[in-house]
Amino acid sequence: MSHRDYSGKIKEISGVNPYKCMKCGKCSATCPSFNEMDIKPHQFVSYVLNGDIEALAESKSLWKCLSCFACVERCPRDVKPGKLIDAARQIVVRERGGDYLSADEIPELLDEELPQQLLVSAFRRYKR
Amino acid sequence: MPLNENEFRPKIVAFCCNWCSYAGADLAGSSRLSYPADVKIIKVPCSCRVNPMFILRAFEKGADGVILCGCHPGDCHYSTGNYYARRRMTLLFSMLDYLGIEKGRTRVEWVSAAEGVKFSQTMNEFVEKIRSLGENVRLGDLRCKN
Amino acid sequence: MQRIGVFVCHCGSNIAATVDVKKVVEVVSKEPGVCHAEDYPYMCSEAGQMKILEAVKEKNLSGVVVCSCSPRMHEATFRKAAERAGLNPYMVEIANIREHCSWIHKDMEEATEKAVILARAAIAKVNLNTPLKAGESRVTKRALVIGGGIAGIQTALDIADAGYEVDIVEKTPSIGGRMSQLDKTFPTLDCSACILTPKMVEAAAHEKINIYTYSEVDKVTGFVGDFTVDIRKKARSVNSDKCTGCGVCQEKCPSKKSLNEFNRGLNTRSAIYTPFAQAIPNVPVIDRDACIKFKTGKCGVCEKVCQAGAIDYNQQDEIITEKYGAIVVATGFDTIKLDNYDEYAYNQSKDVITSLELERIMNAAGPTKGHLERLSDGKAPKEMVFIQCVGSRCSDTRGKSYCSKICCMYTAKHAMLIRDKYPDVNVTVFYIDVRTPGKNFDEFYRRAVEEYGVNYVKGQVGKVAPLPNGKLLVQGSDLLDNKQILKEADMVVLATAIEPEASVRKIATMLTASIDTNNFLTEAHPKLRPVESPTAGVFLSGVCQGPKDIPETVAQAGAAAVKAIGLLAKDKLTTNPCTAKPDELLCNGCSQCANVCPYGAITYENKEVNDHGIRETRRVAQVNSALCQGCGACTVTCPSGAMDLQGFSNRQIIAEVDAICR
Amino acid sequence: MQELVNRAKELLANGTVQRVLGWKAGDMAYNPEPSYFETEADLSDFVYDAFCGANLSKYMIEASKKEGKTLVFLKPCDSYSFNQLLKEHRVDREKAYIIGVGCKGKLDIETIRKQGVKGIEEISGASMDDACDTLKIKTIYGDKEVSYQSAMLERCHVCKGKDHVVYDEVIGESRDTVDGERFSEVQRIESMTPEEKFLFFQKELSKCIRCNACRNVCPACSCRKCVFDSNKFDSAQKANVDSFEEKMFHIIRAFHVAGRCTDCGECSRVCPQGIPLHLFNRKFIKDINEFYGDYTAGEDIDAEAPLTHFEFTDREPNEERG
Repeated sequence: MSHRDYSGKIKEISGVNPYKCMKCGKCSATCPSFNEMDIKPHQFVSYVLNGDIEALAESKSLWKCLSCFACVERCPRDVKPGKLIDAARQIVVRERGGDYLSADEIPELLDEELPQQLLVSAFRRYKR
Repeated sequence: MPLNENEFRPKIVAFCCNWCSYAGADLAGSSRLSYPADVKIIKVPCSCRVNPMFILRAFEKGADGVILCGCHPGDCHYSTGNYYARRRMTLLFSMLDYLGIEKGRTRVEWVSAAEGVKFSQTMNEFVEKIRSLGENVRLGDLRCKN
Repeated sequence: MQRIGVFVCHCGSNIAATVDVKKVVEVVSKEPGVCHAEDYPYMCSEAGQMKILEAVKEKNLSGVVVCSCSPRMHEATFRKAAERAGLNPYMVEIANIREHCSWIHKDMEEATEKAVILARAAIAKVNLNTPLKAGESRVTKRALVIGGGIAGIQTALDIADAGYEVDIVEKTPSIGGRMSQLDKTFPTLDCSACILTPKMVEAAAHEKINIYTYSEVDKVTGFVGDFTVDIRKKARSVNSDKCTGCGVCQEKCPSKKSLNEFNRGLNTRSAIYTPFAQAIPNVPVIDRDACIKFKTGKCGVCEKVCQAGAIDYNQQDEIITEKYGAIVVATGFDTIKLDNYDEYAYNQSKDVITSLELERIMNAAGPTKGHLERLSDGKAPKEMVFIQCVGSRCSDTRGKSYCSKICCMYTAKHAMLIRDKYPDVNVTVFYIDVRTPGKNFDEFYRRAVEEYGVNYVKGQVGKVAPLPNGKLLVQGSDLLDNKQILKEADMVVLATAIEPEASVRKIATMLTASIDTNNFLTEAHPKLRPVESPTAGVFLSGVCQGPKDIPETVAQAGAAAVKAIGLLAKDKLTTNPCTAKPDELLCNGCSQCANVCPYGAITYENKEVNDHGIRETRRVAQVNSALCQGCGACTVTCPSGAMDLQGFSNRQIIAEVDAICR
Repeated sequence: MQELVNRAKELLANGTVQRVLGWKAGDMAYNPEPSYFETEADLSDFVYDAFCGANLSKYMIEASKKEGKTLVFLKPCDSYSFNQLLKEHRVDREKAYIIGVGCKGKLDIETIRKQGVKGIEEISGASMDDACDTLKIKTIYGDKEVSYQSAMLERCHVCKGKDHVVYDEVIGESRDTVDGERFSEVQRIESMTPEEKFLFFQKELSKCIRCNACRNVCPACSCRKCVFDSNKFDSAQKANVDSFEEKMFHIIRAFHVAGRCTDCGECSRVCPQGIPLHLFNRKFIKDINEFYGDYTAGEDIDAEAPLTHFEFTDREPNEERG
């Protein structure tokens, strides 16, 4: 996938139109993980718009976002940076996953102690 | 476009409101944005002036498609006319669909005075659609046919 | 059957290059009713118009069809020509064979065929045309201004100065409006009261102006030139003629716990009160919800202390009915409620205030006598934060999608005034964009930064949290530094979005004036008719139409006045003759048409009719042709076809349909 | 039934009303007809049983013009029609004394005939006092039995409810008769292909002989002069040529009563050709409910009618139906 495609994918997953952003910075103002982040919440939008998904995918921010959704709550323009970064995270996870878990592998993984629920949700998330 | 004897030339009536869509059609004209000559425009003061009787009458007399154009919702010169037209046409079109009349023979499009391009595009699309549907038989009155 | 003349225009080569005009003439001359057909290079020229005149006279024509450019171009020209020839101007129809034909088609055969069909449709229509006459209606030479703020005052003064009677209806006890609540005004920093009160006095003293305060519009009927309005004068409980405005009653009133609306509820007032010292009229009202006399029957202190004997507990609401030719809406604005913005802690801390509240705090007559202090503990602040765009420019459901327009400037004003008067106070302004278009506006804002050292930070505030030490923790962005700022502030001022005064909805409904989704009144045309409502005879002044500052408001107030004067100066109005007309014998009296009329033009009357010998009283629709604008919504609602539209009748449109589909 | 007659006599005697609008026995047991009763003696012909399907509310338009009050008997569904007429100022509430009558579902003689019962002479079990479970039918071919429920009019299977929306007093008991889905027929047609729909309606409407019975009985179709009889639209109709030309009449008729039709079903009941005309009206009712929120014409006279009202967010006409 090209970078442009990734941008489209992010928009699709998040359901967000990043063009609505008016660059007010309320997301960064409200973010509890701001200081931990290399790319700040308000910058997510321009990274997506510029198609620089690679940088976003390799950023610390991807994993520092707590998904507290304070930015989603407070964004006055419905841009919801939290959803953007979450979408980027999903893309990375899916990509990495590849055929992370196939149905054939499951019997081997079965463990008496393992909650069924966990396995099911892991399969849902990491299957191809 | 040369006239081809075998080509189906639909009859299409376009009702346009005086304030937006008729002006939009004028703009399409002055911008030389072409659309097929099959479309003939009737000027009405507002989309809400268009009675379902007019639309059925057109079909009865041999029209193959009828399109109603008005100001965008919220922009009506009379402030509310197109909202009433929208409800009336929604119900009428649903009824025609229910009677087995081909979808797409009737259409409503909101075209502002500034949307010459949209007017021309809409008419091109509509004529294309009617051509693909072919002649209107189901709503016609056989007395009006040769 | 009409005697119709058809005139086909070449429009130079605009039409003739694509449409075989000779062929059109040849074909249409055989149409039923056509007695004359000719073509001419330029029909709109004087010589072309003469062709119409000659043919009408020679062939005794009763109808004219001109195949030419769009009726939007020359319909009026050809109607006038017909009128000169002695025909009714509405006996002319245009077939648009330029914009709708020659300009969009290339093939001559095809374009000619279409031109013929368009001409046929116009001929079929003219065959059913009837002469129409524009009606006349009288104009009452009196204007009503709804709202007594600076917009209403200015409009009233301008109309009155032109020599017309004006009534101002103001719902609060005094005129003055929001401007009377302001301390200073940008960009000159004049004292608001100093420039407003002379205007208030002038309005009150003007012999042509009559002010109804503590009054509301109850009902509006009629139409442009002839509105009838019921004004409810709410019971003041004080006789205005007797009251001397001495103020003793207010001093002695034992009920002093009511929130002071004028000071935005930051302090309290007595139950009998005038909103502010310079109130006009300087006559108090009794707030009956707070008055002990009204609540318990005991008290009556004000009556005892009033030497003029002006207190009247038995006063009732009074309805005044008056006729007006024009109505100007100047209902103004309020700030939005901040209940949806928990992150700014407005409801949690007294030290988070709106800018309008700050105006009162800064004002010498305000709750703190003009001293800048925290409302929680009365301490002087050292660190102040201003937050811009609170509720403005929000596309979510919490706020308003528009820019409130005045906030950037008043915030610069506040910041500057504070830095000037209290140099030890640090002022930080969090902004998204600083918008200062306007004469001397940007200079003003730059002065705040350059001369007064106001700290402007590009970025929004995400959160304000009250701290145990009484301070407010402000967490905001500095986007230029890519930092998150944490600041302990003593006071936070919110540049709260403004919205139209809530009462405007009711007023718009009464006036059948249209309103947008934000409750701003809609203008007749956003560019070319910005101070008129689409409803004829209704004009817009001030923020009720859209956010604006004082100079813009005053300019618009003047413009609205001129439009109203232009109307009042006429003795009679001519009306559009293409109006709805009911056939009384077919009318069912069902009221469906009245329900869809946007102008309230349809009323019902019990009327004696003679239906082919049957005489009976029936409920039948009546159309006020002065009100009807001719949209035709009623005609489609009418199941029996009793309601028809002149100039666009059912039969005319059907004739056009038939001609096209033939 | 006797209770109704007694009460009518009382109201005539004490001058409350000047006449009674009810049903009188017809020439057969199954065809009572609407009638005025001016005197006590007239009332000997009065009848109210399961065949009194006729909706009397439309007669109140003319009755409202007469001197004095008219006592009218309205079934629960009829009261919706009356209310709708009241909303449209066609009837005068002051001129009406309304006795709401109970209803256990009305019967359809055609439905009985369709069950193979021919040569009917007498029917018992259809009186309001009966259990109304089984109809015992005397025919020239011998006695037959038919279940009451199977003989009901279509509209009673999908009844709006057995509460009167307007009345002065209510006499008699009602019974819930609903055992069908009101919109199932409409849905069945909606799910057809366009060709099937067209063939269905062409087949039905070709039967139309333009006798105007549907128009004349319809309480919503109460124009002084119908557009199809006037020259207002150049629409006065001539004789049939095309077998399907009546579609214009029926579409426009349905459109004119859209948002006003109370679904009383009289059109289908009186159609001599048995065309299911209610399917037009019910389609509009279903659409209105789906597009603009549930609306029952005649239920609340102050409610905004769907076609004289709008919302900014209304759906667009071209939108594909889901």
